[in-house]
Amino acid sequence: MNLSFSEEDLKFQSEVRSFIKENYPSEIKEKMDNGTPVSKEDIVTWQKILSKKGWFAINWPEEHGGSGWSVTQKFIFQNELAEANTPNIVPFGVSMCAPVIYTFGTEEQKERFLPDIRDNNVWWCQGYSEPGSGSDLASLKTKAEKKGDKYIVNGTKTWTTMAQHADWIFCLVRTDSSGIKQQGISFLLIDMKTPGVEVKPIITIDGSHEVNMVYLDNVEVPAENLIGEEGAGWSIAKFLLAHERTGIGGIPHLKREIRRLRQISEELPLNEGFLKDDQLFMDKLNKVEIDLLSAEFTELRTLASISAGGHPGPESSILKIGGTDLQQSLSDLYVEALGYYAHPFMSEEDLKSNEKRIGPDFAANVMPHYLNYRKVSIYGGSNEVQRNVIAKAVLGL
Amino acid sequence: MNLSFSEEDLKFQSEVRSFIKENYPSEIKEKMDNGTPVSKEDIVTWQKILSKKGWFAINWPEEHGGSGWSVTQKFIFQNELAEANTPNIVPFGVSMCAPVIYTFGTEEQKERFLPDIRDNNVWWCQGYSEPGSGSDLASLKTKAEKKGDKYIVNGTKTWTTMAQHADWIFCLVRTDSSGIKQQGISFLLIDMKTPGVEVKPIITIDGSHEVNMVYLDNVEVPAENLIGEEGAGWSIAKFLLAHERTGIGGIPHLKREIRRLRQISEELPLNEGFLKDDQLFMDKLNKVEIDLLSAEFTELRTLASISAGGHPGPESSILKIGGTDLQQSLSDLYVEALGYYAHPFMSEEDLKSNEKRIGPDFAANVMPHYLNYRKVSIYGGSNEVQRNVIAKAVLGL
Amino acid sequence: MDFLISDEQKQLQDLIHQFIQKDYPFDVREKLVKSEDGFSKDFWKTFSQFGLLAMPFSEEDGGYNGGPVDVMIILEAFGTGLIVEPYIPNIVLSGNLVSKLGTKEQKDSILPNLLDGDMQLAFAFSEPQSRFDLNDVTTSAEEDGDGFKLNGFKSVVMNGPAADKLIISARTSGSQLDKNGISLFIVDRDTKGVSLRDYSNIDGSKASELTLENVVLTKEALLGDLGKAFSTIEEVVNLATLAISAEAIGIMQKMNELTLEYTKTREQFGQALSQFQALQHRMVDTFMVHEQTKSLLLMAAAKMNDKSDDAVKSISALKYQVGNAAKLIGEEAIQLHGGMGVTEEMSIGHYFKRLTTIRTIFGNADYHLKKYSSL
Amino acid sequence: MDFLISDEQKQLQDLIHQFIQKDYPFDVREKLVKSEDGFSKDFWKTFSQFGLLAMPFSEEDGGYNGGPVDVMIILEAFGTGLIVEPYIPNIVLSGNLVSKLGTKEQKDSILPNLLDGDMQLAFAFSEPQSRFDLNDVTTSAEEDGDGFKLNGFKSVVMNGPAADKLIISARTSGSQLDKNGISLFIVDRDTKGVSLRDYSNIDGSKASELTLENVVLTKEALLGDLGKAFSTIEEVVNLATLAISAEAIGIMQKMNELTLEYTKTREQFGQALSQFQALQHRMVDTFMVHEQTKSLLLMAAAKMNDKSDDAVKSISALKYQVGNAAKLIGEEAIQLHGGMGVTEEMSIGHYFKRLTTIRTIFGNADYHLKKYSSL
Repeated sequence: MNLSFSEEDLKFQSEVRSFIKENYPSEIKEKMDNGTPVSKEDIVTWQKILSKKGWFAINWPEEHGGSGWSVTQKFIFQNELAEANTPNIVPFGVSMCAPVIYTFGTEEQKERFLPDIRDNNVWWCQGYSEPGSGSDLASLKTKAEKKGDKYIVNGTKTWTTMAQHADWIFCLVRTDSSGIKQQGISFLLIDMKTPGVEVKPIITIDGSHEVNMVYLDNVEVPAENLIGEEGAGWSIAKFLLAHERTGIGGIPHLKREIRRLRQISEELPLNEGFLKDDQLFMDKLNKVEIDLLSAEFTELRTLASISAGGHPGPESSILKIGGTDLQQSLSDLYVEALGYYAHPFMSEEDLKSNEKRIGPDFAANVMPHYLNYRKVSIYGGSNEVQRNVIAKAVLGL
Repeated sequence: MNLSFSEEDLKFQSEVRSFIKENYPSEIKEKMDNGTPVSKEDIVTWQKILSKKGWFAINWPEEHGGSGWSVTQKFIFQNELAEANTPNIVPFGVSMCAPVIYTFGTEEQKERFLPDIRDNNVWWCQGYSEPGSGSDLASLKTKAEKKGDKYIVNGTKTWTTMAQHADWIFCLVRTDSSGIKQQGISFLLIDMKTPGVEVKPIITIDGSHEVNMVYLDNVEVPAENLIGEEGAGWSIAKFLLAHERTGIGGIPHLKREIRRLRQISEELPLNEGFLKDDQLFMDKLNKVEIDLLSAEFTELRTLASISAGGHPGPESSILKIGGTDLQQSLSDLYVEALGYYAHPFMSEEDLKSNEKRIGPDFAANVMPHYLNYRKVSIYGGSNEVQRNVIAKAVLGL
Repeated sequence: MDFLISDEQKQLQDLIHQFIQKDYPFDVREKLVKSEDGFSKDFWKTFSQFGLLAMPFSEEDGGYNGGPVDVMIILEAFGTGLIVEPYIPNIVLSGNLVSKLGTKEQKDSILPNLLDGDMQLAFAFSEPQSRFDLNDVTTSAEEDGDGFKLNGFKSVVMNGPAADKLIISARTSGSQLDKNGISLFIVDRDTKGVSLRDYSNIDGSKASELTLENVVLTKEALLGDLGKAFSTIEEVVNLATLAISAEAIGIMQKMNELTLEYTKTREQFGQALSQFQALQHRMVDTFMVHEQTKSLLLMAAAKMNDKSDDAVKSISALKYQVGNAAKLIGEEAIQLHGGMGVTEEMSIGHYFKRLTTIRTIFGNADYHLKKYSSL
Repeated sequence: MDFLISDEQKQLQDLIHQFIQKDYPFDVREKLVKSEDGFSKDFWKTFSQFGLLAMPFSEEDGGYNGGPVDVMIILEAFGTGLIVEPYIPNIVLSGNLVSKLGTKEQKDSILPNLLDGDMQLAFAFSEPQSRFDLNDVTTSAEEDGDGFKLNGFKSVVMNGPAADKLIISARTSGSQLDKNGISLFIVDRDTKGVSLRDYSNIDGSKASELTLENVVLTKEALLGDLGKAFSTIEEVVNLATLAISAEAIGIMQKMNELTLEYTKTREQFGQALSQFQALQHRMVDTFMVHEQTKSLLLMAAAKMNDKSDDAVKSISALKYQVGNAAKLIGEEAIQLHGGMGVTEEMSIGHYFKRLTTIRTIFGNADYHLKKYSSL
């Protein structure tokens, strides 16, 4: 057992750090540091910088442009990205759709879709949830009827994150309703420009437009856009959910956030001193920090075991629950840190404008962040469903 | 709304206080204050003192010797008893069996059994749980077959508290196995001296002998000892469980215990000062104290609504959960207060002897108390079953 | 001891509940929140006609002599309907200060208008560094000829945008944290040197930041005795803490009800969510927490009514527990609503936002735990 | 980075697990606990033959150069079998002190006997008021002619009843809480003026209270430099904290397993307890908490191994989390066992008792949270 970095690891770390320092555009960094919402263009710009360096699709097989890095290197890379406060990588293409394509797709599909994902030419979104099927994903009703060499798709997808920016959507659709609900589900790629696709915003309680309804009205989809066999959708979905959960915890980002909060506690005035003089608050901060250490090393143990030949399975459910609990706890601690200054509400437009904010500069995002983060224990399979998964798969219940 | 004591209430309070002061035997008080186990005789002595004054069966109908007190008076009385650290009233006769008898019994049964309970001439115990039926009480298997004017009883009862002292046991027995499990249960009183009744101790993890197995082997019980109809046992049991839970929280006792712990925190050396300098500990103490206020006023609200014509129903489940949570939290805080001195183990015999104890005088009971109090969320219908009750009866689920 | 409210109090409660049901459905509330004023001046007049605005004032001030229990009843009912009209800043805080400390002239110029619903007030007591400590005041009021000159900065002035007059706490002597030396001043919003930056809060309420630059006041602007305002400020804020706790408890009750209802209709895995035992037990817990917190509310209101020695300590016990209960009940309600809980569309998220800001207002759980310990 | 243990370490782990399965079933353990000694001197010899007693010592001291990871492996395995033999007091605390500070003569007279399992040691570092602070020492050692005279009182001397020799911390200079001025002395149990009051603990271990009345020692009794013992005491107690945390994590794992097994067989309301969703989710939580705490154990062991700067801070993070996890997992296991969980008859209650005392030993969660914050 050895948890220190080797010489090569340290060299790699400094290489990553220099690269980010030299290539992270200052105008994006400024927005990120000020809590000004970044645009689609900002995200694409940054992701393309990583693509060009070959550091974007790091988890892919090397043949398709993956990095071939060790678990330790990936750990270092993610930490450096978070430490530099770069925009989160949008996972729908690179971490969700692509693994399905290179695992289940035909050679043609791989050639057609993977390069554009790797190079950030195409923005993907995920068509899983439906109004009637939340955690009970298999109860989905969107129907794809085969007519000749096309599927005619009808249905409604919901909670589709960033669909307003997307070029393509990967969908779970029902191609057969005769068996049990897990059967007859298929995995279909749909060009968002196809007639009959309509996106309608859902505004969430933090006032932001991040998720959408996607209406599919007699959308004609070429049969060649089907990944895997007809009816293989449920196995693909399970494969993908496990992938999704492994990364969902956002540990590196949390490490940066907790350090920032400690910094804030030393700067935020409280009576004649600073917030750090409030022992009850600092106790909570320290508790979260210890919980975060637990989560980080649990993730590392899991990644190590996956890289030793495992496949992300129910362990990813543990990471998902642990990571999302922490995201929520920490976002709540920020709210507490601010006291009354967590309450003023600024819209995205206000934030983009030059108008001076109410309270400390970092305050404007704090409450929206807390409210928005209620979702993390709901999406990607609610934490209740994750507990059911662990009960069944790990405890054998 | 008015929560202050009236003039009469205050007069009553001072009457109770003087009575206890003058009549509580000093040798029993000394044992209670030192954590030396009290004997059966001690308990009976004290309960008889209360009986003689007419202050024992306070909740009974006045015709059978009840007090006719208001909710406020009962509240004051219980607080004064706890404040003076008198032995807990053993509930099996006065608070459990008697209400069943005066509610469901015949005139003959009332005359035969109630006076001896009121005057503390007979010690009762409760024969509910069985090895295979814990929280699922209705699955009990002890069989009572009617033969002429007798029942022949066979089966095993468990967790029977203080059965080793008991003269009589009230039992749930199965008189009919043909219907659903809630049917065919009857409520039967059994003289412990009857041939075929055997008591075997169960030693609990605190090292004490408080509970027992009671074996019933062809025990002949006169049919006149049946309370209510044959098969009415389940309704009686539900009635009784609600009664039991109302008093199970032990709030007055907890109030005294928390004050004592505050006192201890001012006396227990810690470095160059006292335990009270440990802010994290004091925070927990204050939190428990506030929770206790919540529980106390919830109990008062419930009692007030019962006295305004209600019947203890699902509210008693809320009180049971709240009260037992507090009992457990507070017993754990005592363990924390003592640090290492919570670990030495003294048997009941050691405690009764004059040998000097390890650590502070009050230490010897602290860990046994914590361990023993694990039971309070298990017995009287586990807290999980209480939650099921509330879900069904209050939330309509 | 009895926990029953009087017949009049019951009628008051019913009146508000009927108003909410008939006139204040969720979509009406949403329109009000998005309007320029952020609340309805018409409804405010209605509340005046209901007698709500006059409730806590003495008869000689034109009121109904209502006590803490009446305030509790009003705000708990308001909570169930998520009423956004600024009762606490106007009536519980500012009106009470005028009633307790005002000269006849001050009362005459303010209270009748306030009680009729024709004047809006705000109380500026908070500063960025003061957090929840009412004695932490750096805004200064220097004696200046026959009057005063004010300089400083006040944050979080609830109802600031609507206020015709502001009551401002300022230091006339002593150092930053001294309880002595704090004075109150009544200031028109258009006085020279007064500038307000108005803003909206996440919970639909409105507030302002207040900058005071050489604001010159006559001696008639002083409310109460010079340097002696602290205990009255504390007194009204204690009542406001009871009031906002009552509002929170109304909200919690409503959130529990909405959640129970939702889980009974929403199906997943072939059965209603409410049939899953793990969720049932959690709803039992939120139900119990609401009940237990309500018990503390009744206790604190009764102790304030009785002017009991431990009334202030009870308020801190209450607000501590409200802070915890609000977090648990709010977060559980959203979680059990799943994705629907985080949309603007459903009322549950709006209850959640208000409940979340109440966790902080007049002191969060940590603050009141510390205060409780110190009393 | 890798989390794998070596093949030798795996063999060591298997050896102990086999020993527990074959020779240390619950009823054997119960007999040992109730015996005069409270543990088995034969098994202690077996452990010596296994090489466990020599593990953490350098080769020149007759050991195997084992590091924190090896100690962790041994104690975690011990935890699963609830092994009561006094490894921590003898080996991790006392043996390590002698190994780190002893003169050649001191080592020669102690270590071979200790490693062969023929000598028992105890380390007296605690006093009633010191709680978990190793620097709080009032027991005094005055220089007395060529040697020392000791007076004072030590509490909670683990393994005191069996100990042939005691290592005692005493103050040779400075005031009560000074880190400087603490010295160690090796004292035979039958030295004049030494009196031990032996007792049993609730977890089956044994300890003593130690009174020192004018205990006259030669200068050869001094272990290490005069007044400079603190940092070494802290070092061995840190290792012991890692060790006892590992034991706790072994216990937690076993308690989770026993509980899962029990709920699968115990029926209520016509189905196995394990089929109730509310209980399933709670067992998932205890499973996760064990995993997460184990992650911190591995982290802390690795950091100690690497002599990393934040090793001590990691130990406090670990013991803080062990304190919390032990409470949750212990109490849940008993609750899910129902009545059976509180009987002496089943092993679960005995695991619970040991897990509960470990919450306190070498510092409870609060203590280590404070220590973590201060580092």
